[in-house]
Amino acid sequence: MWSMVSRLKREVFPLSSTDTTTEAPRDERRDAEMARITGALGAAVLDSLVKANDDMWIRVSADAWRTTGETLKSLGYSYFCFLSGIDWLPSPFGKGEEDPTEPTPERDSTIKQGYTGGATRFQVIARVMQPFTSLGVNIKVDIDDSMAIDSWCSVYAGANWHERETHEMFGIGFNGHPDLRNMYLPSDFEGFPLRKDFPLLARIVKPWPGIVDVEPLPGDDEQEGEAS
Amino acid sequence: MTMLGDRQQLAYIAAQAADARVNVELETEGMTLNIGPQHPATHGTLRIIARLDGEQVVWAEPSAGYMHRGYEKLTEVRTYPQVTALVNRIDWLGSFANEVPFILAAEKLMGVEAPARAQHIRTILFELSRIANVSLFLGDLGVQLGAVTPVFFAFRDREYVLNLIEAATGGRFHPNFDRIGGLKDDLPAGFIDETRMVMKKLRTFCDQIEDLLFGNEIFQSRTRGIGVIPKDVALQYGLSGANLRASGVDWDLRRDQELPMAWNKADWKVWTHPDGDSFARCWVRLQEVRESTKIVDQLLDTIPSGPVMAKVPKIIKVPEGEAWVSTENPLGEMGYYVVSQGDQGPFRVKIRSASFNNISIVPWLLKGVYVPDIITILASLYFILGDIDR
Amino acid sequence: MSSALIAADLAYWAQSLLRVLGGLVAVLLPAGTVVYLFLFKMMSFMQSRLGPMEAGPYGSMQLFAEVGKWLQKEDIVPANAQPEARIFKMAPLIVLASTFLLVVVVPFGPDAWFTDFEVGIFYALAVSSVSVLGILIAGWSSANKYSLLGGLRAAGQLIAYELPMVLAVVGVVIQAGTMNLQQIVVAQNAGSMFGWNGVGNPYILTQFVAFIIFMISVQAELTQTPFDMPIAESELVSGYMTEYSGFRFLIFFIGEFATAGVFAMIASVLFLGGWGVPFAWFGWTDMDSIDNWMNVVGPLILFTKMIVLVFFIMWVRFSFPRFREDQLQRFAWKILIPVSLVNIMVTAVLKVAF
Amino acid sequence: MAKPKVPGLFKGLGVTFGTLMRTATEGSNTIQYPHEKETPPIRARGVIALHEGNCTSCMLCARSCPDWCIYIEGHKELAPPRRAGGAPRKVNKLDRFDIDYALCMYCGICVEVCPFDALFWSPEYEYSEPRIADLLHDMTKLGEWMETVPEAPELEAGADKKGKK
Repeated sequence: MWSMVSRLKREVFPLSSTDTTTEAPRDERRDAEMARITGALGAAVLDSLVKANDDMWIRVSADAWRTTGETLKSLGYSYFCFLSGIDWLPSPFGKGEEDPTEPTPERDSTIKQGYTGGATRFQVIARVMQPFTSLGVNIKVDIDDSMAIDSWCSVYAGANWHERETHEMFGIGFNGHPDLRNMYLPSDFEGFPLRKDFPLLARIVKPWPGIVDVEPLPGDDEQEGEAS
Repeated sequence: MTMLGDRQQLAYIAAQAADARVNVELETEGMTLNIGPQHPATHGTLRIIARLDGEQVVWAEPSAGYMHRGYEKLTEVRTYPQVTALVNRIDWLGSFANEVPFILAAEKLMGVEAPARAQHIRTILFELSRIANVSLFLGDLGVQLGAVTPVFFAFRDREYVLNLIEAATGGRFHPNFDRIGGLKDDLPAGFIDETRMVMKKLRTFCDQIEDLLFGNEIFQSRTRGIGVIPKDVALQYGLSGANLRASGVDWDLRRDQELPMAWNKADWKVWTHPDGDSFARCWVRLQEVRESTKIVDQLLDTIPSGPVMAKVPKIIKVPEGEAWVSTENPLGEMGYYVVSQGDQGPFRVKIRSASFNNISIVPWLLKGVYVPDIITILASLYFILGDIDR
Repeated sequence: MSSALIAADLAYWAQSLLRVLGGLVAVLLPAGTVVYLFLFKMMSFMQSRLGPMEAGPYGSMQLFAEVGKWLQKEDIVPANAQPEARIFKMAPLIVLASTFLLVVVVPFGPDAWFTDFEVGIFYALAVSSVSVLGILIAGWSSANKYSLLGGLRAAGQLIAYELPMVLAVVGVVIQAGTMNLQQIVVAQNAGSMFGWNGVGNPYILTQFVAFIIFMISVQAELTQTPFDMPIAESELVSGYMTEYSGFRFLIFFIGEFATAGVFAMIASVLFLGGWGVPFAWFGWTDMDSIDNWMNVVGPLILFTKMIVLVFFIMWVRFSFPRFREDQLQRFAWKILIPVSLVNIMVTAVLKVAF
Repeated sequence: MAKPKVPGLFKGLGVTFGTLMRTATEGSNTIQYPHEKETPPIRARGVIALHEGNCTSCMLCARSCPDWCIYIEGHKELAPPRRAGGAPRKVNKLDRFDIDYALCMYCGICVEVCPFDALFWSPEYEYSEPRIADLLHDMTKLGEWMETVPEAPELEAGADKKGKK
């Protein structure tokens, strides 16, 4: 299989002419690859997206998560790149850049998922790659209220630490993971730091220095005191 | 090859266990040795919990997180220019290289591309930071294995590279020079000639290190056959960079992936090594420094003239979308998965750093080795603490 | 031996005082020179830097500054070592004591010696092992896992390298026909090679293999790179010295370099002709005919030879990475010991033949 | 390889001895710091200097600072009119401009965003303090650094000269 892949590489990437790229053949390459993936995964794929000259995304159903990994690995995506989570809730705290004397602004709290959509607040995203061709696919999966999903440890050994990190940062469980201890935080830490509703204290305890603090002339109105 | 390393290790452990069972009355409890968080070999604060039988490791696990700075959370409250200043602290030895993939991802989302001159200079600085990073590895390798001199050579010659980076960007360690749409400024006059001279010095440095360390029989006996990583295991764990190429995988993102950078304008070689042991990893890195000096030399000849900044608005708002860009950083594949929701700052940035994956293979790798080999293996895997913990 | 100590007609206490002072000079002077010349300056120059430059002209007073610094530091005993604090505190002294015991038998001139043992080299090899005890005690009593590993490594290593060292010396002893260091010196300088006595008969020429083995063993005995696993700062932090601070660390430190100097002296006595110059140059034939000024020049000659040997020890130390513990044992038992045994055999055969 | 093979051990000894001789004859690569000093490059980001007259307290730098280490306070003042006979202008006058160098991470964003050229980089680096609170540089101290601000360097051949300031 290695030899096959490397031959493919030589055909597609002649080293000397990489700068004279044409859009069309590369799209075909990703489209074909996507067709191969969706064909192999069948009904597990809920949505897919190919961005020309860029990347591929698929969203799979949660119960097919482990088989997705296995299938992709058998399709040549043997390089495990990363696995992480996304919390799609807009931050209720903003950036901490507002005047504390003003009333707190209304914040939009509608959840708006990214590429390939989604139905839940949390998603797990993983990326695997085909070595040599450098084609990669981003796989997303919705995490429902059970906040757990199958582990990829047995498929990609490298997923171990990534799942541990995702577990402690988002509170997403991984069924079948051998050891979901915290990596970074103390074991009795409460809360999940990368969730959007976890405040970043550094931006809350200190007042924002960007508030305009220019005293107006004694005779001026308050409104004119704003900085130019 | 695939199973060989694993089987050797398992057999070794099994034999040890059998020995222990025979001498029941002599059987002793294993000793748990904490290597780190403060330990000279864990440049930074990595902690390795090793259970030892004599000096042999029965079980070992790294425990990271003593330097976790929460960059993924911090990026959510920062604008894109501010994130750039932040991310070059991830791998603090090759800092400019950290900025590039993030900027490229943002540029991809915005649909802008840096001018040719900026791409060229970016690539030069990228390779300079690789040299600065990996040359320190070559010196540090000596210290880890007990040779004191190479690290001073490394600091000596790395200083020239840092001076170059400082002259061009203003920052020795944290350039913060890359901008969405190009570079902050053009190169100062005299940079090209200076760089040529420095590259010559770096090549001499590589020769010296090769003579002093790589050719040394003691060094070879310490590193050859130690910590063998087979090809498919390396891929599964997501090892990247020289660690992957030392296992015989001929894959370099600089060559095999198309990015608006200038690597393909130079003629250079991707080195691989079939062995997958510590020596192979170190050797591949040595060759990489040499190739980098070649890349820099060639790119210096062909810098196109023109502006270094594309037309971008002063206040940067990145349109909605998601983008993944990774580059072949000094430590391996460094990538950013940037999710934008049309704000001045990113909605979520997943930082995929090379050392995190590279070091996650350590529990697998350390079974059955001796205490000195822990150091060899850690040194040859080459991690930067900031790159593990982020 | 004809004459006794120079000041033989002095009172016993005065003699003792002189001996003690002489011993201090003979240990501390080489140690200071070695530290300044090699650790501070040669190492720095090999690494493209200048080393200490501030204290004294060209940094020559740096060692005094360091000593002052160490003496001011607190003498810390780790909490877990408290029950055996006495033993913990004793360890560095044992190491230093072995150095002083070693220097006792080194001859510095025809009449300049501390004691004149008939079995001097045997004694020297025996007391040099005393330092192992100190190191083992230090490693064990520190109540620190790194120290323990370092101490055990040191014990294993020093025992493994004691043997080739002894065997290497046996070649010299066979050739000289005596164990008295003074007579070994005389035998080399009064000797001749195939009738030509221009350089005497330094045993480095005839016993070159033994010399190499002896120097390798010295390197291991001194725990210098490539055999510095007991200290191994990148693995075991600082091995058996990890928990020591203040002047106890200073004693370890001085002991290390003093022992390097003393071993280099013994090596130059055994292989380079010691304090002597070839006797034929001045028409001397035996001990009694040597001019008295050799008692002044002799120590200087010995000192020069010592510096040359220490240069090699340190040069290797600053250039090489270190072995692994098992490789070191394999090297000692599978290479050095067989080679030195063969050397003894060949020497014995040749001795009988000629 | 036509050269005879030298064992690696001796090659290594050769490298260190060669360096020893080179250091002895050509001098070392180090500098005896307090006695002689290296001049940093022109662009080196050593310390931020403030040209007080240019500052309009617009807060852009304080807002763009990633770790919020710039503190600005000001008040409005009447300045003489630009042209004779015009109405007096209202200008913002600085009361306080502090940069906390204990927090600053020397990213240079503030200097870059300043629309009125009030902030500059100076390559000076010798301002360490025994007390961390002394690293908070106030307006006068930041103004003193202005003397050390160098001219911008010439650009390399092929650069777009009409680019930025």
